[in-house]
Amino acid sequence: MESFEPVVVAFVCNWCTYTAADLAGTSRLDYPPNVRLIRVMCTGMVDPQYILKALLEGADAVLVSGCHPGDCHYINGNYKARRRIKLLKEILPQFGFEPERLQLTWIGASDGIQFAAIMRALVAQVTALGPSQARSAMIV
Amino acid sequence: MVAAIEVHDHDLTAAFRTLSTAVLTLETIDAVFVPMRLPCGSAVMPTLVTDPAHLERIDPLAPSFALNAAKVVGQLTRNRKAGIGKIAVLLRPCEIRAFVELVKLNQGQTENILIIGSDCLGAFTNHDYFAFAQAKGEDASRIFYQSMLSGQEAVLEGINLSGACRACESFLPTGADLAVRLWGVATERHILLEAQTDKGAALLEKLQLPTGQVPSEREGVVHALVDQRTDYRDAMFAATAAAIGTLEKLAAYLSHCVNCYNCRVACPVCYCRECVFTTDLFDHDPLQYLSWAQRRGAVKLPTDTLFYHLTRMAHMSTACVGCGQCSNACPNGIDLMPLFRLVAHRTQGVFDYKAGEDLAAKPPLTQFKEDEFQEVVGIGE
Amino acid sequence: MLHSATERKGEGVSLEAHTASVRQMMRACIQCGTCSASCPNAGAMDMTPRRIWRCVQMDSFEEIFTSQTFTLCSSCYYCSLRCPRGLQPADAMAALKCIAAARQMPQHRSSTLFYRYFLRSVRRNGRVHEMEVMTGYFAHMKNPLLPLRYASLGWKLTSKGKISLPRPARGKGKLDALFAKVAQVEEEN
Amino acid sequence: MENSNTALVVGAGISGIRAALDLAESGHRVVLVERAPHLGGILSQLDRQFPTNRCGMCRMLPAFERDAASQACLRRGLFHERIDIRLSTQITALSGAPGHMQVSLRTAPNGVDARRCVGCGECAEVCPVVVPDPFNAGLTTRKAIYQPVPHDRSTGYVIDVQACTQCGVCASVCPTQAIQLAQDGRRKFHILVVDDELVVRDSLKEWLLAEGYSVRMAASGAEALEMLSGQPVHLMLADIKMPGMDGVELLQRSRQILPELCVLMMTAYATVETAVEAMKMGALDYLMKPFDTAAMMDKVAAVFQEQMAEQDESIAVGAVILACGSDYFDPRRGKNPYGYGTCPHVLTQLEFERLLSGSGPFGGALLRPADRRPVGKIAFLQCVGSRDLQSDADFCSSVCCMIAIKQARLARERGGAQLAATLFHMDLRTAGLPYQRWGEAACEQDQLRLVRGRVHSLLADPASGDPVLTWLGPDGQITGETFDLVVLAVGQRPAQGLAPLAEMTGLSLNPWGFVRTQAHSLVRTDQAGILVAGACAGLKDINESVIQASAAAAEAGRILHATGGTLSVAADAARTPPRDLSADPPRIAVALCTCDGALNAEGAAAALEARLNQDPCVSRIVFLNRLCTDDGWRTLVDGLNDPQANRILLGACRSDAFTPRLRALVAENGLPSQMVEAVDLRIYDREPSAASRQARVATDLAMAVARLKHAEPVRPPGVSVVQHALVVGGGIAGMQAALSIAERGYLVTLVEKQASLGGNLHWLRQTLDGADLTALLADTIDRVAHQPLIHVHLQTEVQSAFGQVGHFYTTLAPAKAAPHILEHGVTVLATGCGEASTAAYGYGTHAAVVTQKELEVRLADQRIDPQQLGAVVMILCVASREAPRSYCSRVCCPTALKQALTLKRANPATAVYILYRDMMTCGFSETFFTQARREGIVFMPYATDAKPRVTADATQGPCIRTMDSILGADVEIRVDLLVLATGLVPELPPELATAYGAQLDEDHFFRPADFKWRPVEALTAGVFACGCALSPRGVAESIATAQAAAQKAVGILRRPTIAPDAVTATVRRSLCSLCERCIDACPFGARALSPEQDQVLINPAMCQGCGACAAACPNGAAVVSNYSAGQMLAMIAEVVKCDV
Repeated sequence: MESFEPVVVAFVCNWCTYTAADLAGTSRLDYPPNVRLIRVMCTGMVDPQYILKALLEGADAVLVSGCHPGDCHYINGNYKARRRIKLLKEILPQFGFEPERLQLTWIGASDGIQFAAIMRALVAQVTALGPSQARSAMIV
Repeated sequence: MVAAIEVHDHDLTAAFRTLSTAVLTLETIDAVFVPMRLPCGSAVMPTLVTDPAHLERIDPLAPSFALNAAKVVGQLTRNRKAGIGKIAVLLRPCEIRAFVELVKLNQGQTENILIIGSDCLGAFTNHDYFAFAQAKGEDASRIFYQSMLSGQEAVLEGINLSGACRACESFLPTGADLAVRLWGVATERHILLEAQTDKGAALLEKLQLPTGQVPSEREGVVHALVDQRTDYRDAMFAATAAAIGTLEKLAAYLSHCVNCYNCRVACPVCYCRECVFTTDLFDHDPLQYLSWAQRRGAVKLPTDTLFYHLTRMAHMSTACVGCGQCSNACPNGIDLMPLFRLVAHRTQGVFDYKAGEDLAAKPPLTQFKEDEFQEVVGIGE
Repeated sequence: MLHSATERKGEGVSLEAHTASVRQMMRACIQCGTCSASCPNAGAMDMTPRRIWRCVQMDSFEEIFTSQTFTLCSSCYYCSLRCPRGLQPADAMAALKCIAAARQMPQHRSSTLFYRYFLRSVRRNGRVHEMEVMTGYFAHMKNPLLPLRYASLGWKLTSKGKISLPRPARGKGKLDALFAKVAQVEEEN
Repeated sequence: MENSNTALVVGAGISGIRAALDLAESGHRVVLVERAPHLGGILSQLDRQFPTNRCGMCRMLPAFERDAASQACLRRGLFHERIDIRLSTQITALSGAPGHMQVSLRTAPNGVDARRCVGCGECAEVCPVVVPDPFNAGLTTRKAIYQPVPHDRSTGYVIDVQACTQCGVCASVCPTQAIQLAQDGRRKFHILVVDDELVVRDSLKEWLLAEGYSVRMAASGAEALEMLSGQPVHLMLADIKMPGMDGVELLQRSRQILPELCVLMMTAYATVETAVEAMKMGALDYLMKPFDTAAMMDKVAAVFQEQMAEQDESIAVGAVILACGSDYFDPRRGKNPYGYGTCPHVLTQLEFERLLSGSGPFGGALLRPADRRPVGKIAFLQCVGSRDLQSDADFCSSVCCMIAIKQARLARERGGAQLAATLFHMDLRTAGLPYQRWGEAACEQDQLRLVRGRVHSLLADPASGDPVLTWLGPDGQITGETFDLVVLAVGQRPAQGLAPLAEMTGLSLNPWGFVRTQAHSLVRTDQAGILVAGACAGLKDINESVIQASAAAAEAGRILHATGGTLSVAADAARTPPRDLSADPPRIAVALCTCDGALNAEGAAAALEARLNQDPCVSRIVFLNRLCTDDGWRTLVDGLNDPQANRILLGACRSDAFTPRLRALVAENGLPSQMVEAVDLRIYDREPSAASRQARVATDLAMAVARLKHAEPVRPPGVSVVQHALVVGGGIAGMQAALSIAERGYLVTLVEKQASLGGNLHWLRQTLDGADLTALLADTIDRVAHQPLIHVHLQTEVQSAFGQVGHFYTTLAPAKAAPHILEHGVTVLATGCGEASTAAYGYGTHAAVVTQKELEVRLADQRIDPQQLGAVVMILCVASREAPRSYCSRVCCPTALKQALTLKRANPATAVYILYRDMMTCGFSETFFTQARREGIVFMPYATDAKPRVTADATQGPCIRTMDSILGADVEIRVDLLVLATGLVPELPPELATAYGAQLDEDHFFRPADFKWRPVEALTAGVFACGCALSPRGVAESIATAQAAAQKAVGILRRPTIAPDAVTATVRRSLCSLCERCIDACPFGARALSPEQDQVLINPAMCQGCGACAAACPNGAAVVSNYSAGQMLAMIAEVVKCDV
């Protein structure tokens, strides 16, 4: 069997996690290319629709990552994001999406090492899960 | 405060007529909004009445639930400028709950209305009701409520309550100003009225009705019914969960969907003026379809079917009141109600929220706390 | 009996006047306790140095002089070295000793006498002569039981050869100039 | 005569950045110079800040005209259209008068061409030189070529000239040839060695050649002179003792030929005096034989640097702000009782900060640096080199207590429940408004143990090496305890280089070597035109630094305005109006820099082109090389010259670096700024295979195409601004705010409810340091009266108000006239505070019990005669710093000292006792605390659970009993006067604040958008507060807040309209159901229902583009431009589609 390369869509906030991602890059910390970053201004702007879209398009996992509580450039966007993730984490598993396929993390601007570590761990988790059921679905 | 309206000749509809007429004749009330049997057939529809003479055709206990009237009440009240006057509305409990949700979404106002809610006896599906009304004619409603209240087998002529009603454990009108009590009440003698708010109490006072007393056996009757409904509901949840456990199964469940979006039109809490799925956002580029097909080998059109239903769950499941109108509305017979109720049960549960129950409770996604749901943060290495 | 200039000066001076210099020295103390925690003799003191300075600030000199703390200061100067305010607690301790001597405070008679015989021995011999110090001290204290208290320590020291019998003092008179100068300075102040 | 409208800001730490941004926001140009090769100063090393343990640095960025500045974490660098940032640069000369100053700047060459460096790091990989990394306070190492702040790619790599051995390996691996080692330069640097001894000549030649210099040799003075007249010589090394012409003569004669020649004398010990003489004759320095090679090479290198450095650049500026920060006490100095540098488990606060950082030595894991053992017990020792007369520090360093609390809490967060922290202190200085509660929370939630007492020294446990501390507890018990780690709160010291700078500029320094500011001002120095911000006038926390920096900007702006500086509004207006693209289908022009072929590895360019061409919206693709060069840029400009293209996509290395120029280009083309995207092509250089690298680049380009394709060309209209300010409250803060706005040329209405201006200055006479407040009041009132742009309304109150930034409507109600409506663009609330009332300690029952204010007044009107006072007790923190008023009022401790010293000096016989909890004499006011003790004032701490008790009977004076923990007993004091410090309470009516969209905090002070980073403005734009409406503070601090608030206000008032930025929310009315979820979701109050209640309106100036509204809206009626659902869904589809 061909080795499975998962696709992880990561919505990262412009302020903290994106800085950490960049820091990981400049610190020459490798993280798997399976993670595709979509920079958003704030995790609070991540509409549940975007997550559903990514999963239905065939992403094997979606990560939303932003500032730690209290760090949000926009004061409270990350709290709002957390509720939305909670909501989707109630809905999606009912349709067979494993909980690992939707993740939320807080990664601060200086946490380049953590960023790389989390990406590696996440890709490992998803690789172990195997391809998402949505990859080949005919009805989307 | 409890009042009673006498029932003569087992005619509960007449008692409702008495109540509505009395309310409408009050100076403070400009109109009543009640279910009426339309003159031109068996259909029972919400009607705005200003002339008491028209209340002759009132039919609140018909097993008909053509639409959830919450949206209409919203339309009657949502204009924030000078209202159209005071209206008393007679609603089913699930209509009240939906209306409460709409008020939270600024799609309706409670200021100028007085909500009269009735213990709900349930209803048939639209399809079943047509058949039943055809068969029973003018007596359809009386046969239905007598059968229900006597505790006999609900099935009549092989027709049972709709799935939504059989799974409904919230058949008492919470959130009404004035509640009409039927379950466990000696309805052969009277129906009871109970004020649930100050507004309701004031109205009841004006009506100058003889006082009544809620019989002690009511509690037992209600309890038993709640248990029965809950059992049904849980069985339904289990069956549905099994039927949708994977994306493939969900797709099968929804395979007859033609993206007509009737379910969202019928949904009382789907309040968008225009659904996002009907906006230009989903006017895909022709190349896009080809790209989807190429990636998967084949793609069903119209696309975005699962996307639509899942999005609706994300948007509206925390406001779902379980009225079942989505199932009623589907032209292709997809039973959406069990699916949505199941999802709603879960999502409302995690936020400790019950749609429509409390006007003061803020919808889950409009608030947050600083230290909550820590369990969803982190990838659990 | 020979009294030092300090002791002679004490006569007829008010306590307040006597203690003015100590007040001046320790007023700015912030009670951080650095001196007390630093002090190697703190364990033997009945009152922490910090408390002494607090008493100085509060003008409770009576309380200070009921304590033996200042007499136990061995002038190691750790406290002065470490005081964050740059104060000189060791000097203040010395000043307190002087005041106690000058005012011939009965409660400090014992240590005043001890100091006196100690210094006298040093002056005479150019170094301390333990036997001489103790003999003079015991004689002056006129307490027949007092030597017994030191008996055990005395035997221990003697057995280790730490205490020798009087010998002709080689340093005799060599420190006279130094003592004279001190006396002169004390007189002038 | 016009001035340059440019201000110079020296130092790019937080204060410098704040001042520079403020000036830029108010339309001025700024040159921001920084000695270090990076921005951010100390804050680049601090991840979290008190009192939140969070970071909010990005909140410093402009809230208006966001597009003019970078929109990213400040650790990643900073950009602003009007700020010219010069790193590794110092000022070397300064002259001229305010408005017309001339400054010389010298930039140290660092060997790497920043424009070419792509930040790949290949150079650092191969560099053989390893040195301690100052970014991690020496806890890790770095190479001689390095990135100064790891987050900040904008600086590129730089070379540590001191450490670099010039081996040249880095230059050989640099893929973009960005490294120009000084090696070549050194070869052109000719050194003439003159010595009669061959062996000396030979060894010198060998050393110098090895360092890369060119060397010539002469055996005698005569020979040397001959050579000097021939070829160029940059440096001569001359031996003193030579037969014939000696070194001194050679020096004299050579300087006749070449007056500028640098000469270093070489001397043996015997002739040192001659060498010193030679220096008087013009020799630069001397080298002692036998030679210390390293020291000698350093001296030669210094001459080389000096000689070969680029010429100083001279620039004209109107005002200068010094924000060069401070240094820290070196605990190794002096007696070093805590064994820093000896015991490896003793760290400074900065080192500990780095230990806690995710970018620190262990990625944030709390391990001991020396042995990597997990840390369980930490001791924080305060006042190391502060409040210590033995290290010449009769001052408090102001921030260390809070830093220690922060670090204790962070340590607990990292180390979990088993981590135990102990903080040794004398006074816990939690003097900021929210700090008291935060300190309490540290004790309650994080079990921080506070010990009042000083640890005298530190011993290492002989067996384990762990530090053992001994201290005297308040109970008189001596305790010894072993800790895993000891953290020293090292105090502030003046920045290195401040003294010479002061000398150059003529600035006065205070006794401790910090910049001395003028009375009542935190920013004015004794040199007109030179202002000061931040720690170079004494260490401050971020809140104070930011306020002071904004105040300095206000003063600088005032000078620029007064001397004829013009704002760059004209330049804004001159821009080409954007083309109307609403009807055009998207056509995207793509330009890709091949980066010397890096992009085209294995024919990738063609594949990329094919992939991009799949999208019919891509109208053309241009490949160009070396965009970083002027040639490359020209190719871009020519290549994009396509009138049909209405969107531009640029792919290059370090796209951020090109964004500013690209924006300018796009503006020239008449395209809105959201129609351009820049993609970084070189961040995937580390990918294992060319294929995966190409795939990622392709994905990023595809995403950018998707985003551009769905970009909405229309921008909402801007917000018009009524260029008129309202200041509510005519105390010193209100008056200063009005003056600072009016002095910039804008109308101000100043409203005061009393019959005269002045507020609390009516009764305050002077400050602790003796500055005259009566004169200040008179002078300020006079300036207000003579300022034609200020309209004063006395006996007038604000009746009601509504509106938003740009246009407020306020109904003013004068006492004796009809109410009228004022229209204004911004609001400044300066409603002040009053002394809290009390019923404690017998107040109100006995005439001898007074408040601090009453004492002040009665001393002034001589109702209290100090000669009559035998004993006085002052009780501090009356109902303050404990629930419900859990904040420090900051002014009471200094006031108590002031009053105590006044009484004591008037009558030395008066016994004065101050009963306190923690003396909050932060900064240089500590010296008055020392003075007070010296003058015999007795300070007695009390605990909240054992407060002083007062019995007052009418015949005798009040009697105070208090527990003295040191005496271990109650002390009883009968007094003639008992003074209570009741603290300050705000006088800001909540309805006034909310009318303007502002909010109050739990203590009823104005709630700032962010206590630290946006301290004088509300989260809702256009509303500011200053003075004690913000939090309790003294007069000079109030004036600073007023200047800061005025500066912020001017940033809005300066233009008639505020244009919306690229990322701004809009409403699609046809879809909107008016559910108002978006209004609830907006944290900035930018959304509101229209007065007709038929639509949701957005104030684009208030919108910050966070998208909370869009995510709350179920059907896309709330749209954030550049992040619209259409763009997002298209981008998602692209990233999922791309194969890895």
